[in-house]
Amino acid sequence: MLTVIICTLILVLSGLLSLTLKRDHISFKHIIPGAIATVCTFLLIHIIIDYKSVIASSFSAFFSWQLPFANLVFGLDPLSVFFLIPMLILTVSSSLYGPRYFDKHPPGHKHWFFFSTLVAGMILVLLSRNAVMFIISWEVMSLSSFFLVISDKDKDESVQAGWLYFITAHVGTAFLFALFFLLSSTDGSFDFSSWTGITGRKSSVVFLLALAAFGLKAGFIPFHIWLPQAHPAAPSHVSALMSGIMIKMGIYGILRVLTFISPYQAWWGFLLIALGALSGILGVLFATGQHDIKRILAYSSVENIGIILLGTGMGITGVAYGSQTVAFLGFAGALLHVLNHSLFKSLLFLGAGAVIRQTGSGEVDHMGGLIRTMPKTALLFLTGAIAICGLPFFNGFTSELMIYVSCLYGSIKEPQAALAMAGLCTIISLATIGGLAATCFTRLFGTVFLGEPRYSAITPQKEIPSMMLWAMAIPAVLCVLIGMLSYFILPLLTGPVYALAGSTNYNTSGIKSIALTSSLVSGFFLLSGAAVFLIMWTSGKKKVRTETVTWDCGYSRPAPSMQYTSSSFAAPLIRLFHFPVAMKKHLSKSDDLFPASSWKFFSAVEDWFLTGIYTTIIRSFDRAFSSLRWFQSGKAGQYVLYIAVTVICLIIWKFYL
Amino acid sequence: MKSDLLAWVSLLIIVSNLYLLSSSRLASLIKGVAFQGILLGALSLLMAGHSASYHLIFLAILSIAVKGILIPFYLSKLVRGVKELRDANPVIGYSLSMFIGVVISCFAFYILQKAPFVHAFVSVFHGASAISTAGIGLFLIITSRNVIRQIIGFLVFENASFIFGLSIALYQPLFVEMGILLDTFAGVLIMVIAAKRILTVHQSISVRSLERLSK
Amino acid sequence: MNLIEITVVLIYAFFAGGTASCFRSKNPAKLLLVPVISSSAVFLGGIAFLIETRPENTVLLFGGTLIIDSLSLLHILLVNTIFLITSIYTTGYFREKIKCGALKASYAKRFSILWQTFQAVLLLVLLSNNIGLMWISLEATTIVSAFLIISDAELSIEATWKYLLICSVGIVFAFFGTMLTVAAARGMQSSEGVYLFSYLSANADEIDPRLMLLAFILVVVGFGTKAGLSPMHTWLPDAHSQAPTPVSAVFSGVMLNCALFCIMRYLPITEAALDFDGQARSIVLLCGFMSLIFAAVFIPIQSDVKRMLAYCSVEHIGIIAIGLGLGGLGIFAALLHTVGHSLSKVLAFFSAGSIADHFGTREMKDIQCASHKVPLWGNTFFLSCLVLMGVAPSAVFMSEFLLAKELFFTGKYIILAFFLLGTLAVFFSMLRYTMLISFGKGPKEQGVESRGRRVDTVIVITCLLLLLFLGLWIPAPLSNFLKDAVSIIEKGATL
Amino acid sequence: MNLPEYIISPLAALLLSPLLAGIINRTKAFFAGRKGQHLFQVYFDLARLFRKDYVFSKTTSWIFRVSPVIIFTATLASTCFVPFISSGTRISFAGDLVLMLYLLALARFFLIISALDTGSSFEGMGASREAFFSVMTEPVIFTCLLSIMRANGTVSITEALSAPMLSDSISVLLSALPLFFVLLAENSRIPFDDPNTHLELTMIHEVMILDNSGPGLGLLEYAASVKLWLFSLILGRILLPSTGMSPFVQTLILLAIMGLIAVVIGTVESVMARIRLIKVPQMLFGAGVAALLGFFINVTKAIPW
Repeated sequence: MLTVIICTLILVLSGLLSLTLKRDHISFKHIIPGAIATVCTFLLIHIIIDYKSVIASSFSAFFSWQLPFANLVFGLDPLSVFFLIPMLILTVSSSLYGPRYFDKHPPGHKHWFFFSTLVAGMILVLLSRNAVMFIISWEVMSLSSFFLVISDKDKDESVQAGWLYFITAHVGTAFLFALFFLLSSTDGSFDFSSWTGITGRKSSVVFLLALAAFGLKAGFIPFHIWLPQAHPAAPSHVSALMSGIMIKMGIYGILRVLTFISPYQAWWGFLLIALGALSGILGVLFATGQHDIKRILAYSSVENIGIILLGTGMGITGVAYGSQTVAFLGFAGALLHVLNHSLFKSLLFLGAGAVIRQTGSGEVDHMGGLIRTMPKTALLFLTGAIAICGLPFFNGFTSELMIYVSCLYGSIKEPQAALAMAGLCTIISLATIGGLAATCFTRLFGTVFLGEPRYSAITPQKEIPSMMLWAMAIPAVLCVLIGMLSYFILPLLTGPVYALAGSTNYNTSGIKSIALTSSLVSGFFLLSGAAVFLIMWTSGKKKVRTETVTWDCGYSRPAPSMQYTSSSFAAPLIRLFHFPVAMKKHLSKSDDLFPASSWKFFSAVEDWFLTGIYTTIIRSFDRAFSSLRWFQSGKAGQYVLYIAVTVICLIIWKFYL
Repeated sequence: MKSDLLAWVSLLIIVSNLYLLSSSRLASLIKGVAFQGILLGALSLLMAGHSASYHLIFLAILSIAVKGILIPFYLSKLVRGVKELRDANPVIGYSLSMFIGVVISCFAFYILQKAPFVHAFVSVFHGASAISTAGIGLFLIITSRNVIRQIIGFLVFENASFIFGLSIALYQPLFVEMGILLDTFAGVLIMVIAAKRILTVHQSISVRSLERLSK
Repeated sequence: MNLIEITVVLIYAFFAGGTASCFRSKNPAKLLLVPVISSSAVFLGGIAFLIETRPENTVLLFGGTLIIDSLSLLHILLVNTIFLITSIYTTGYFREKIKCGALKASYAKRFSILWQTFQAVLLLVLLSNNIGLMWISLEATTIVSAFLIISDAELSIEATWKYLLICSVGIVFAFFGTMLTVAAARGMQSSEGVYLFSYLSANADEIDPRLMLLAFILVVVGFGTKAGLSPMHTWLPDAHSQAPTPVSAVFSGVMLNCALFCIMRYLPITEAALDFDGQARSIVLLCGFMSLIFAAVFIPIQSDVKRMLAYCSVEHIGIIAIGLGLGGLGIFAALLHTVGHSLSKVLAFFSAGSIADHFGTREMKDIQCASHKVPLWGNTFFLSCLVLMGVAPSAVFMSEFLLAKELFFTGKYIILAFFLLGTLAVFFSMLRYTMLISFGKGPKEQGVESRGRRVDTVIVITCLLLLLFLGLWIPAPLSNFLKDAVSIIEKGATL
Repeated sequence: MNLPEYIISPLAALLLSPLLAGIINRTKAFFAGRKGQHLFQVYFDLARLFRKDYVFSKTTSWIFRVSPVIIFTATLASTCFVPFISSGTRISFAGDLVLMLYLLALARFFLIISALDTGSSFEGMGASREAFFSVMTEPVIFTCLLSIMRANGTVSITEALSAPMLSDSISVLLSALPLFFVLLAENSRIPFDDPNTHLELTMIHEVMILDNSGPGLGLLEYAASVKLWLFSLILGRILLPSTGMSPFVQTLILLAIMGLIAVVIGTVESVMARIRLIKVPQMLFGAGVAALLGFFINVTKAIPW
């Protein structure tokens, strides 16, 4: 425990050190990111080796924290360790990736300071066992990520994105206030340890407040608006960290609050399933309609948070209906998906960063054929893409499988119709999300890496530096390993799941057999695939291979710009779902009979949550506020009248009412 | 006898208030307020006789000197520099203002019967004159369209505080009393200086040129 | 004469000496140095108060005319600190003008003299135990500061006029309140000390409750006008936006607090006279609530950066008043908030003023990307505004959190909701403005146009670190000090 | 001869699946009044393809070369979970349904990206439509198979398909009919796609493999017929009468049913025209509603009202 705190301090110190250095100091390239990576690696090893002792440790302040109530209490339990592990992995990989990413545009010397405070803030969020401590760490996390978002000053939209992000973060903090006050209202203590046994209607209010407070960070629909703005604006390794683990802190918060309240109400589960289905399906649909590579990934994070919510919802419903299998598998799937999503999403963001670094653009429809100049990046990106689609033998599959099995148990084995319906809804949502995600990521990978370059101007000449490739290889290897050997990840899951499901007597042999069997099948699959490949290879040795152009159906001059673009690829789907994802088309015509310039067509999917709902609310507030301007009219006489009226009103209030 | 006189002076103060409300010329406004200053001096002299306190006499002299002579003198000097129409020109017309002034004064008598603070005053007339003066002073400020009338309104409002303070003056040490007086005098003087500045910069004493800072 | 009285005399001697020395000098740069010297001496004097008064906590001076207790000491230290750093800032603020000879010696002379007088009368407000003396000195601040606002600009005259008129009307109301307090205390057995706060608060149960309540209403409206409580705050945005930056800074950072301090003096007496039925508190609470709402409504439609900061002051004064109105932990929060708000608002005004001077405009839409062109002030502006918006970890956040907690635990859910909504609305628009000013669009290839002075950098970093530190940890001595001050406003407050 | 089921089922698929396509072709020929091709013509075609040389486009990368292997293997692997002779040892676990369907999704993923790898706009269009269809078919399959599993009270599709089937005809109809629609859509049959042409109007599956040649094309064709076999087998298993027969007889009946399904497919292809692309979602949505209805009936039966 003390090790963790000391390491956090070292992190902050190394960040502070970077503040004192000159902007282009050499140590930004190696020493400071290296130090962050080393500390996190050390911490990771410490946690993995000492897992048994780490998960039960707690730590009270060595000096009294002089606010009228707050105590400095730290603690680690299986739930927080489960979030700590991917966080450290991602920090290692993004701090290895960062220095070279900035080769062309060196960041301000504050970059690594905010990076380290972001990491330290996240560690402290996981460690804190006191509400005040938690809120402060939470704000440190939001604040430093906000500064990281706006740190890319070459982009004007980063200011806008940072603004939107920070607003939502702050609204979340306001909800956190209400949430923690309500939780502490029984005995006035802000220590987590005293928050037990909250029941009845109050627990429902607590749950809803937690959903709002943490949902704004987790970014499920309708709280997602900041994600697609902030992620493209931030530097890629920061997006990886933010999308990979920071938004999961919202999930952590919801799960943490769930451990305070019992018994679970079934409708919480239904609500989560509804929200999960909404953000899963809409998130991936929005992703499919986007053009910016990082915006696509951001919306896909919304989708994956939706999947996590579906799992959590099944877990809660399972507990509420007393079905341990459903509960255990639901929670386990949700948690595992947290880990998995953090791995493959950070991999994808790092890959997107590599593409942006080499091409200087994030516009998907301008790219194409990058696989030839950047083969290794392409392979790593493909790994992430397959994993995020939840396809077998990669890690995304294992977690989705657990949620599916939870639903199967719920809809088949349990007598309650409500549970069956919840399971069915979740299965249908997951299946739809799966199909849509496959569309989204074949589209992304196909447009960026395959085919011919669409604009030769931004075609990269070479592969990214090997350091960045190694940084991407860490999550990629873990994606494959977890996919193949999910059995070994199960011990990590049991602790938090027991805490969430509120019982420890669940028999884990069933889940173990699933993990084992799927490992076996994956081995079998690999073997047979290898066999087929071998046969093809040996038989193909004697064959003649001819290289020619792609079959062009008789058209003699196919140009790269005639390729199917990502927009055309998504068009049928977008047209089908035109209600939730409206496509806005902009056509700039020239009215001449013989137009001198070509017409320009541009289409984009607008997020009507942002442009419709939120903007309307803000506009109406603005109008209302503007209509009060007469109050400050500039007339001194009128101002004196206010004073007189105030006196009279106060006297009437106090003496005559 | 003395309380009778006190009541008469108080009544005269109320009448002077009404006069201020009705006067349309800046010059007559200044005259009115100078008259009121002298009335205040008389009031405090009467009070001095009432409770045999020497420093009330000092107060009376001071108030006659400053409120009756000094400030009106400066004000009329200021008015002489005004090029535009030297009219009071209030937001609310003179007759209606008069009517409202009468209502305020009646209300002051009424409220004194009801309110908890009646025993803070020497007499009902004394209290009513204070409240009515305060109300009418505020009314003058609120309805003014030019700076001079606002100053005069403030002066009237402050006269109310003087009348009010007289009843409590006995309980304060002298230096506090003097401080209060000097402070208010200084306040009004500074207002006059500021008004002069306004006149030189804007060439006008209308408050319309002072309404640009809004929202 | 004891040691503390000697210190008081010394402090005022320094003011007198400083003021006198100004009359002779003709060099603007030297003239501006005089306030720095005298305010550092006074700062040391404040520290001396702290050391000298510690064991007893409450000390009566000069036969009970003056008083020093934890509450006033807290404010005295704050005033001295703010004046010290503002005086130092002022020398840099006028530097450019002095360089090109635009600053007249007469102006510098007037400024220095009024500046020191202003601090002297403000300190007198805090020191006075006599309710009349307190009123006199607060009125004197209006008179003195009016000439600090005024310059040759047309708008500054308008602002001065409104400041003078509205604050004077307000202060007359406060005079009625003061007199009524004495009238209410007239029924006491001994009428010796009815004009002394120490006496009134010791014998508050003998005061006529209804008269005292009326007096308190007038006091709140009167001093509240000066403090910027809504709806009497109308002069505040004008004066703050038109005054020279150092003056705006002390207005916001000090003067408003001092006016509120007067209300803090009356509050416990009224409460005690009314048998602690909470009526007096509810008035303060209502005014604070109104201020918060008005600020939240008006900040979004501002275009002048200093005006925006002025409304932000209205918001924070409102928050402090809400804390006072809540009692208990709320008062603790209010005092902590006073400290946090003063420090951060002063920084915000410094940077806003310097940025506005650099860009030659106060219109926010014309100021872009200040953190590139004037790095020190651009970044300071953003950070101090973040603190003002209540972003953790900072002292302001901590006090707002405590306040919200107290609102929740006293069951004032509606006010809590409006409090959160109001601060969010302020956050919403202020963040947009500050981000555009500090990081907005602009030609980025241009390099740094102006670097700050080293001494300014030191001030900024010290203040920001202090704010950060207070947001994370309140050391035991400070906490006890604040608790002492709380117990003066509310005896036996439960913390 | 006691091979485990997970060997027999893929073997059967490998050996017999091209026959199904042959039956369909003969049926269509019958309706067209032609003599038609040989029943084993697909076998001959495949053998010819595997003997041919490779022609690759210069645009393509390793993705294009590797994809046929992955597609074929994944499709074949998914047949492990549907029992052919319901007596051998099986790999069955909770959620094998998901693995089976996601293996098919894996195949589809690689089919799409290999099509995009060619950079051809035709193949891009086919890929887009394939992805579009899969979004709508997957929920329907899940719902159909879920109601079968619910009726059998097991969470493993292998168990569910080898055990006695649905009891009442309504449930059978409500899961078989949507599944038949899905079969047509997933295997690019009329009315969703035309397996005989890659003309613009119908370009889905055939257009995606336009640039494949030789053994690669062979693998893809083979995978397509295995997939058709897989769906027919599932459908056949659902329709199989649940009387106590010997495994051998049961397998024979199963084969007969599958042959019948092939004939029905051929008949549908002969009597129907391809529907417009925008009508496809409506049709699949209808199938989904039917499947949901089947599930609801299953659920309500179990509830003690």
